Amino acid sequence: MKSKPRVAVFDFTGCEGCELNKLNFENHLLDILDHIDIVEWREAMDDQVAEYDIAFVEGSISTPDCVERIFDIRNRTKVLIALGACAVNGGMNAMKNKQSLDTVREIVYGEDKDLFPTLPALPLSSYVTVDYEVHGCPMTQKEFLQLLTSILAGKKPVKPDYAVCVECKLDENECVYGKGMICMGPITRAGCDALCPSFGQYCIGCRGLVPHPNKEAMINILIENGLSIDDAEKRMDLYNSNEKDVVLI
Amino acid sequence: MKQNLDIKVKHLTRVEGHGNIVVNMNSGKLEKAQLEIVEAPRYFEAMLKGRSFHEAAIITSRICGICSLGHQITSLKATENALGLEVSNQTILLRKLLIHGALIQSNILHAYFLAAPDFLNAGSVFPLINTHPDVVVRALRMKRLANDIGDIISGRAVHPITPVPGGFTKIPSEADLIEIKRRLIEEALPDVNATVETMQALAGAIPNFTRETEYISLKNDNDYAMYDGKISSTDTGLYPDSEYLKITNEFIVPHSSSKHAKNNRSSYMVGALARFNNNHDKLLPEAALAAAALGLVAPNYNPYMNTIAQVVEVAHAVYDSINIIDTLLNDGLKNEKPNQSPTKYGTGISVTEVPRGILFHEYSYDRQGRITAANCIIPTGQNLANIDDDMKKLVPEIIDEATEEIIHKLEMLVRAYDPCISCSVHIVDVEFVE
Amino acid sequence: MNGYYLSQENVKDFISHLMKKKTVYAPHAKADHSFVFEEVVDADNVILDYVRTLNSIKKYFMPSREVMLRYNLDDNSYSIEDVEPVKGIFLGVHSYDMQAVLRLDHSFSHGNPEKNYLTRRLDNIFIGTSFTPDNFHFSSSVNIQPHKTEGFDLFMHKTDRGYVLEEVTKTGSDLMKGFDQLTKFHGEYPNSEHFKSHLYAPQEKLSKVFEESYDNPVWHEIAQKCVGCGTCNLACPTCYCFDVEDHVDLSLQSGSRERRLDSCMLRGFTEVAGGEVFRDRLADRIRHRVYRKFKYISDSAGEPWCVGCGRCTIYCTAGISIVDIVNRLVSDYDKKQIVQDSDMIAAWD
Amino acid sequence: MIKTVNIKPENFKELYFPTLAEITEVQQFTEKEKWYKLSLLDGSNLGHYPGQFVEVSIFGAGEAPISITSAPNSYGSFELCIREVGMFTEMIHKMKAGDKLGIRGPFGQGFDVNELYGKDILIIGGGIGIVPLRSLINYILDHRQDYGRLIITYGARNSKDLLFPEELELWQSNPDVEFHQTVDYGDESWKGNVGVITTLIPPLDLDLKNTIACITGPPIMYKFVLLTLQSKGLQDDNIYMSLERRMKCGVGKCGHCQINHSYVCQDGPVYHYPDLKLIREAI
Repeated sequence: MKSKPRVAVFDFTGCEGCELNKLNFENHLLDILDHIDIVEWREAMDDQVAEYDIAFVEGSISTPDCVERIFDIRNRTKVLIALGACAVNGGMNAMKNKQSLDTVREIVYGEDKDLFPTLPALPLSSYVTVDYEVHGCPMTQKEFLQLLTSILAGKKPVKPDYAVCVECKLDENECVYGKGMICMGPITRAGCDALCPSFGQYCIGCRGLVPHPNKEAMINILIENGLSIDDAEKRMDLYNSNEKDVVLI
Repeated sequence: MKQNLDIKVKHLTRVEGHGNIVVNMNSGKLEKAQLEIVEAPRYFEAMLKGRSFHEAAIITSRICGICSLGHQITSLKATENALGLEVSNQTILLRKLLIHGALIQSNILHAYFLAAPDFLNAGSVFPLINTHPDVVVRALRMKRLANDIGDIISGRAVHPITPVPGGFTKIPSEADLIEIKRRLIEEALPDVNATVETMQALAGAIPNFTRETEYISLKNDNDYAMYDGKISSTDTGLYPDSEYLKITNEFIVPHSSSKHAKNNRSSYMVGALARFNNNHDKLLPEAALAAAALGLVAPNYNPYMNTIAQVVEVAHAVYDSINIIDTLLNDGLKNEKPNQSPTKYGTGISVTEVPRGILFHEYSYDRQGRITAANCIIPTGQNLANIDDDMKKLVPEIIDEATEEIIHKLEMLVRAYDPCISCSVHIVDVEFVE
Repeated sequence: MNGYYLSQENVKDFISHLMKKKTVYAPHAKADHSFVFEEVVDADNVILDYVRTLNSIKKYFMPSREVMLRYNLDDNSYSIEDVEPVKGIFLGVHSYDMQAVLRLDHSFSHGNPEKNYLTRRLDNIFIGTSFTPDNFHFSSSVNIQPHKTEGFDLFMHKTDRGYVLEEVTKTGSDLMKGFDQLTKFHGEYPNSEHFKSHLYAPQEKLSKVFEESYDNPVWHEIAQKCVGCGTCNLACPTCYCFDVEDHVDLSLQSGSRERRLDSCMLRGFTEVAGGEVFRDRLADRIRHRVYRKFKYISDSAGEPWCVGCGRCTIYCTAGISIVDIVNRLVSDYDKKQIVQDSDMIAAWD
Repeated sequence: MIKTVNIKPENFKELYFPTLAEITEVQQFTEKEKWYKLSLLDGSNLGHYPGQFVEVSIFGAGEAPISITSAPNSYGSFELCIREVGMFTEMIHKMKAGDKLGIRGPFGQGFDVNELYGKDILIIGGGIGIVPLRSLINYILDHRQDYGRLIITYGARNSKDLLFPEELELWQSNPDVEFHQTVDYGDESWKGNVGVITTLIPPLDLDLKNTIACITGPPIMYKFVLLTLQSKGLQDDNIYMSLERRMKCGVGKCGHCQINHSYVCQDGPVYHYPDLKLIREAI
C-alpha cells in the first residue's frame, strides 16, 4: 500500500469556520483518515512537523507575520490548498482595503495602533503559488471532499466556472428576486448547490465572482432592484473587494 | 522551592485562535503569568458601518466560525430591539432549538476533541481513534446530530442562513422536526449517559485547584437562561440588559490584542461553570442527575470543572430540545414570513448565552436602517482577566512540579475556559461610535 | 372523439381516477408564488390553474443531473446506469411545454437516437390544460395556441365552471374508461386566448430576418446588460445542451460520470483544453442562443425552436426580453427593406 | 408540425458507453507530445477514416476528443498523439504500456478519400495539426497508385517540436513524396527552412485544377494559409480543413462544439471550405 500523504492545516486571518467545517465531517472523518495522515493542525492537535505533502490554509494574509508564515508553509509543502473565501480572495476582510489602513487601525487601537501592524487583506495567491482553491464562506464540505478525493485519486478536481443561478435552475428553486430580495447569484461562482436561495435567502456572494464577470451589468441589476449606487457597490464589495477580472462584451 | 521559571507556549494548540502562554518567575518573584493574545485583527468596523439591517447578522456571524450561530441570534435580537420588530413565539422556539444545537456541538467538540486528550495525555483526538474508537465514534455521532439541527433548521450549522431579522426565511417541515426528535431520543439520550460515564472515568485527571471569583451569566425565572433574561452577578446581583456596560467595564492591557473586562473584583468568569453556579436550580432533572453523578455541586470554584459543567449542559440541552420540538409540533408549524417592517429606528441591545458565556451586541440605526454604531462584547474577552488571575494563583501552587507538568496544567487551564480567541480579537474592533 | 364537461367539483375525483391507473405528475405550488411539476401524492395539492411552472416537464425525460456511468478505479471496470422508463400520466401540461417535448423528441431521435432520453420519453400519457396568457407568454406568435392539442391524449379546456375535456387520442379515450361523472359536450372547443406579448413575424419571415441579423448592433447592446448567468438556457424547455463531469467517491475506489444541463451562455461552454474560448464575447453567446431558437435548428426542422413560454424573459434578472430582441431584429430588417426598396426606386428614377 | 423519426426501443443507441483499450506502446516525441499505440480490449477494429477522432476516457477524470493519427490500415490497433495542455492530458502522459483507457468513437467526418481520388494532394500541417494529417498521408501512401502527387508541407515552432521524427525522414527520402518542412525559429542544429508555414507555399508548382489542399493547424494559421492559397490561385472548392472545437459528447447532442448550425463532432471536424465559408464563426 502507498504511504498516506501527510496533511497539515493552518489558519490566518479569518473566522476559522472553514476549519470547523472540517471537524464537522462527522460522517466522513474516519473515512478521510483512512487515506491521509494529519500531521499538524493547531486547532485540533499539539504536533508540529517539518514537511508535509498537502497544506490546507484558511484565512487571508493581513499582517507581516502572516506573510512570513505563508512563505514558510509554501516551502514546506508540496501542494498548497486555499480553503474558503478569506484564503481564496481575501473574503470579508478585504473590505478594509477600501479604506486607509492607518485610519482603520486608529479607529480600533487608537494611540497603540503601531503595535498592531496591518497590511491590505489579500488572498494567499497574492504571495505564493496556490495549487487548488475551495471557495465559499464557509467552504462547503462537499466541495472540500471532492477536491480531496480528486487529489488523492490523482484526478483533476472540478471547479465550477459558472454562476449560482445555474444551480438554482437545476434545483428548480424559485428566484429570490421575485420575493423582493436582491441576490448576488447571477455573478457569483457556483459550487454551493445554491444553498442560500434553497433556504429562501438571497445569495450574499460569498464564493467570489465567476471568471470574467460583467460587473457593470450586475451593478445595474442591483440598482434596478432598488439599491442606491452606493449600496450596490457595497453589496458587490461584501466578498469581492479584491476581484478585478472583467468581461468581454 | 524553584526560584526561576520561564515559559512561553507560542500559538497554544487545541483552542480557537492564536494565543501564547507566558510565565516568568525571577528569583522567586512571579513577574508574569498571562495569556497573550496575538490573533490578527480583522477590522469589522470597516465591514459593518453603513450596512443595512439585513446585513448586520450576516457580517457579525463571520466574526467567528465557531460561535457563528450565537453571534447571529444575538445580532438579530439587537437589530429587532433597535427597529421594533416583534417576533413570533415560533421564531423564539426555533431559535432556542438552534442555540441548543450549537451548544451541544460546541461543548461536545470541546469536551471530547480539545479537552479529553489532556486527560489521556494525548496530543490530539486522532490517536484516540485507535485506543478509544467507540468514544470517538460516539462523539462524532453527537456532534453530527447537533450540526444536523443547525443544518436542517438554519440551512447550515456554520454561518447559518435562514435566521434573519424578524424570523426565518424558511421554516423546517414537521417531518424534519419529528426526525430530529427521533434521533435525539434514540441516539442522543444513550450517548448523553455514556458521555457522563466517560467523563466520570476521566475526572480523576482534573487538577484540584480552586479560586473563588465572580460568576456572571443570564438568569430568568423560567428556564436555564440561554436566550433571554437579566444579567446576573454572584457578587452584585441582577441588571437589565441596558446596563451591560456597568458589568463589563472593558480595559486595554498591553499583552493582548483583545480587551479585558472586570466588575466587582479584578476579574470575573463567564461560561458553563458561571451558568451552572447561577442557574443550577433550573436544570432539567436529568441534567441535575448528571451533575450529581459528575460531582459537580454549586457553587463550584474550580475553573477546570468548566468542562464538566459543559457536559451537564449537553444533557440539559438534549432533553430541552425534545421538549421544544414537542411544543412546536403541538402548536403546529406555521409558514410565517419574517417581520421586516421597522416600527422605529434607534439603538438596540441584546444579551444571549452562547457556549463560552454571556454575549452582548448593541447597534444603532439611522432612519434608512443603516448601522451608525455598534458594540459587541464576547465571552472570551470577559474571561481573559480571570484566566490571568487563575494563572497567578496556580503557578506558585505547582511551582515545584516539573516544568512540562506546569506547562501541561497551564495549557489545560486555558483550554478549560474553551477560549475563542477568534471572537475575542475580532470583536474588539467592532466597537465604534459615529 | 368525444368531449365531456368536467365540473370543478369533479376534478379531484378525476385525478384520483388517474392515480389508480399510473403515477400522475401535475403542477404543485412551490415556495411563495411558483409552481413545479411533482408526483401527485394527494389530489388536493394539484393546481391546474397556474401561470407556468419553474421548469418544464423536460426534467422527467432529461433530468437536470443524471448519472451516466459508474466505474471502479481499481480494476477499470465500469457499467452503464440503467435508465428507468417514466411511464406516467402528465396532467395539466400547457401546450407550449408539450410542443417543447416534441421538439426535444426531434433533437434526441435525429442522427443518433439517444437511449437515455427516449427510454424515459416512451409510453407516457399527456393531458393538456389551456392557460390564460400573462405578460410574458407569446406562444401564439410561434403557432402554439393555448388550446393546441397536438401531442396530448386528453385536453382540458378551461371554462367558467370547470373544464371541457376533449379526447384527443385512443389512449386518451381509454383513460376515461371507468370514470363516469361526466356529461357529454357537443359544442365547439374554445381555440384562442388573448395574448399581450407578440413576435411581429412568422417563422418563414424570421428565417429571412435572421439571415440579415448576424451583425445587428443589438447583440452588443444586450451584452451590456447581460451577466451571462445562463438562466435563460436553463429555464428554456427546448434547451438540452449538457456537460459531463466525473466524480470520485470517498473510498477512492469508485466513482461516477454525471451529466448536467449546460448553457451556451456560459463563457466556459466553448472552452477547449489549453484555454481557447470560441465565443469569448458575451454578444456572440447571446446571438448564438437566439439563433438556436429561431434559425439554426428551425431552418431544417421547419418550426421555431422557441415555444413562447416566456421563461427566459421572466426569469432574467437583467430584464432582457427575447421578444424585444426578435422584434427589434424584425423592425431593423423591415427598415432595411424599405431603404433597399427606395434605393431601387431611386435607381429607376 | 415537427418531423420526428419513428422511434423504436431497438433503435435506441447507447451513446456514452466507452470500450476499454490498452496502451501497447508509448513514445515521447517532444517535451509536450507523446505517441500512443492502443488496442481495443474486445479485439475489435476501430474502423476509422483519416481525420476522425475518438473520445478518450479516464474514469474519474472525464473525456477528451483526440485525433487519430494512424492510417486505417493497422487492424486491431490504432495510434494517438497527445499534447499535454491540461490536467487531463497530463494524466494520460503519466500512463505507460499496459495501462487502460476508455474509447468512444470514431466520430465525425474525416477527409473524404473518395473525393480525393486521383488528385494531387497538398498537405498543410501546422504544429500538432500534423497528427490527423499523418493518418491521411499514410492512407495515401498505402494506396499510392490511387492518388497523384503527394506534397507535404509541415511547420513547427522550432526543431525540437517536430513530431514523428522517423517518419519525417522516411517522407523526406521517399521519391514519391514531395516533402517540405520549416520551423518558426531556427537554431544551430537546424539546417532547413526558417519561417512560418505560409512561406512554403508560394514556391510550389501546383496543377491548380487537380490539387486538393488538406489543412490542419492552430486556429490562427487558417486565415493566413487561406490567403496564401487564394493568391496562388487555388479554388475554394479544392480546400479541406479540420477545425478544433470542444467535442464533448461526439454524437451531436451536447452542443459544445456547435458553430452556427453545424455540429463539428458530426459535420466536421474536416470541412469542405465552401461549406465552412457559410459558417460565420468558424474561422
